[in-house]
Amino acid sequence: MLTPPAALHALLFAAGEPLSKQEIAKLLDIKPAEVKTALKALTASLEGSGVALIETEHAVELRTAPEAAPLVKKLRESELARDLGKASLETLAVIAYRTGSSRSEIDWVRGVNSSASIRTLLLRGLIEGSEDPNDKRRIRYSLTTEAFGHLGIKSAEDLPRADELMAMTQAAAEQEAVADSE
Amino acid sequence: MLTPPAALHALLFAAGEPLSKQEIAKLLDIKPAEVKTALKALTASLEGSGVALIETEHAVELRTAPEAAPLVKKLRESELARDLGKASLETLAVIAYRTGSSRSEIDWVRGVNSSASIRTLLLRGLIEGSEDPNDKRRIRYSLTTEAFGHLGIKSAEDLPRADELMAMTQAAAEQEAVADSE
Amino acid sequence: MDAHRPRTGFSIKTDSYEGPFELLLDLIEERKLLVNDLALTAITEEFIQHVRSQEAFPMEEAANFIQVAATLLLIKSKSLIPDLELTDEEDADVEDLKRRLLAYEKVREASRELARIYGKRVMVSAGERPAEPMFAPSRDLSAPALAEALARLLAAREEVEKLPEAKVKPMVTIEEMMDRLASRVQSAMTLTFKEFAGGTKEKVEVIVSFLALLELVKQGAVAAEQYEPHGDIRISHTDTSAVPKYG
Repeated sequence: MLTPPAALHALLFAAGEPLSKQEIAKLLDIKPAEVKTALKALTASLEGSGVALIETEHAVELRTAPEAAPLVKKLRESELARDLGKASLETLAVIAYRTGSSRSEIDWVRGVNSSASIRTLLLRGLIEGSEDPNDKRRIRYSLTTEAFGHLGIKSAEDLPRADELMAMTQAAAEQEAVADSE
Repeated sequence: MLTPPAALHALLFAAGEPLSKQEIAKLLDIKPAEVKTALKALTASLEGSGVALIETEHAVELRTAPEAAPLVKKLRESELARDLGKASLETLAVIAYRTGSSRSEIDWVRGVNSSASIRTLLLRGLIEGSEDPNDKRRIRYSLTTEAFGHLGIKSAEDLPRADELMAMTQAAAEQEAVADSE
Repeated sequence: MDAHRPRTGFSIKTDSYEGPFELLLDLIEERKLLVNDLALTAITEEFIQHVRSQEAFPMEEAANFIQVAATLLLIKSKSLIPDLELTDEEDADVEDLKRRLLAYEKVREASRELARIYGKRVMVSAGERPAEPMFAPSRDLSAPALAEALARLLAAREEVEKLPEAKVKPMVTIEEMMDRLASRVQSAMTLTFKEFAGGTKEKVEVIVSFLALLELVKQGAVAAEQYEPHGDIRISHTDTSAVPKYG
């Protein structure tokens, strides 16, 4: 069994955003006074750990410790500066030649899970997602105007071997719909 | 100043995804041996904290501790693991207990073509493939941090009956290598 | 399925087997036996019944099952006819099957262990913090690089999809062999195994023939006799009033 501060730690880590103290009390099924004690204990145990608890009047959040700021900056810079690599390049290509592809369609065409690549491409401003009007849980991806600019083209039709590769990608993605409905 | 384990903690927390040990060494500007020491220290300091380190051969990721699963479920319902079929579980088991298995090795021990199972596991992000440095046409598979997360274990050593079953599958693979070279 | 095996009392869900090892191990475990020659001999018949009952096997799977059936037959015939000499290749097949089965037994144990823990205590990654996207292209990003990445990916897909077709080759079924053997026995009354299997070059076919023969012997439809250790096997109709005995 987890101690209350450990449970709180796990909860905040998984949430990734500020949680209200009220919510915490409800999720951990403890009293507000106990939340206070747990917060105090967690703050103490995170001392010098590289990660810290940020507490406002009503909410709490986990963040990297202020001392880690230069390191986090270095991480972000390295994330943005490195080559896209095979996985992200493939993912971007599928989206470029088939605008509006969903994650499961990209996965299907590539044969591997593409979540990490999609994340990278979003972070680097090369693609953007929008809700499928027919299915709100499904996100459809397309290239950003900046990405088109970098590629030196105005639209997807200007991509090399556009007709041929678009048709092939379309055919491959359609198989996903079939496989999915089976 | 942050200690190496604290810096590592901050880095992994900020990344929010698996980082390769190589990347960690570069970002922290330390040697691989020092990465190893820092990982060990961080694992120890996270003991009982609600958050744990998942370590594969090449990558590391921070995740909620297995004990926190019932609590996290309340927060992130969607993360519930979809069940794996018998064939996929067997394939996952071969790769788990003998990391770096190739498709022909998996086929050899299962007595059936495993490509469909491998594809399922790749699509779910539970395994990843990498080229065999000695034979570029051969892909070797290993578990991802996602797979360890779903199994609720921190590393391959925590696999059930790890020593016994790893020894057995290792012996099997050697037999296969002999059969393969004949 | 039970109707096919009234004597055994085992009920096996035949359509749920993806591969031959799974079926083999289930048959062995139901009898509480260990993986060895004795166990394999004991389950040969039922294994073969299973293969025979599967009309609609995908070809590649059928090949896997028939290959194993053939090796089981080798083990069984060796136990029935101790003088039977196996070729080096056949010996290797027998050893290989046993090794693989022992390895698969462990893999199955391992997969059951994983099934026990999979999804029970999921460790989740850090909650997604929506980061502010910052436009950051890379040196390896260009329109030709995209086209090339996609073309390579699609080509690799096509190759994978074509693969199973190429592997498929026509394979005799055990039923076909049984019919052929039965009719030839009835017309010729006596023939040797070499005559019967002669003309078929595929090893699997020869062995399937042998399997069919053993089945007929067991059912009492034919008699098989071998007069010297390495001699040929004589097959004759069991209706002794119609057929004079040789010897």
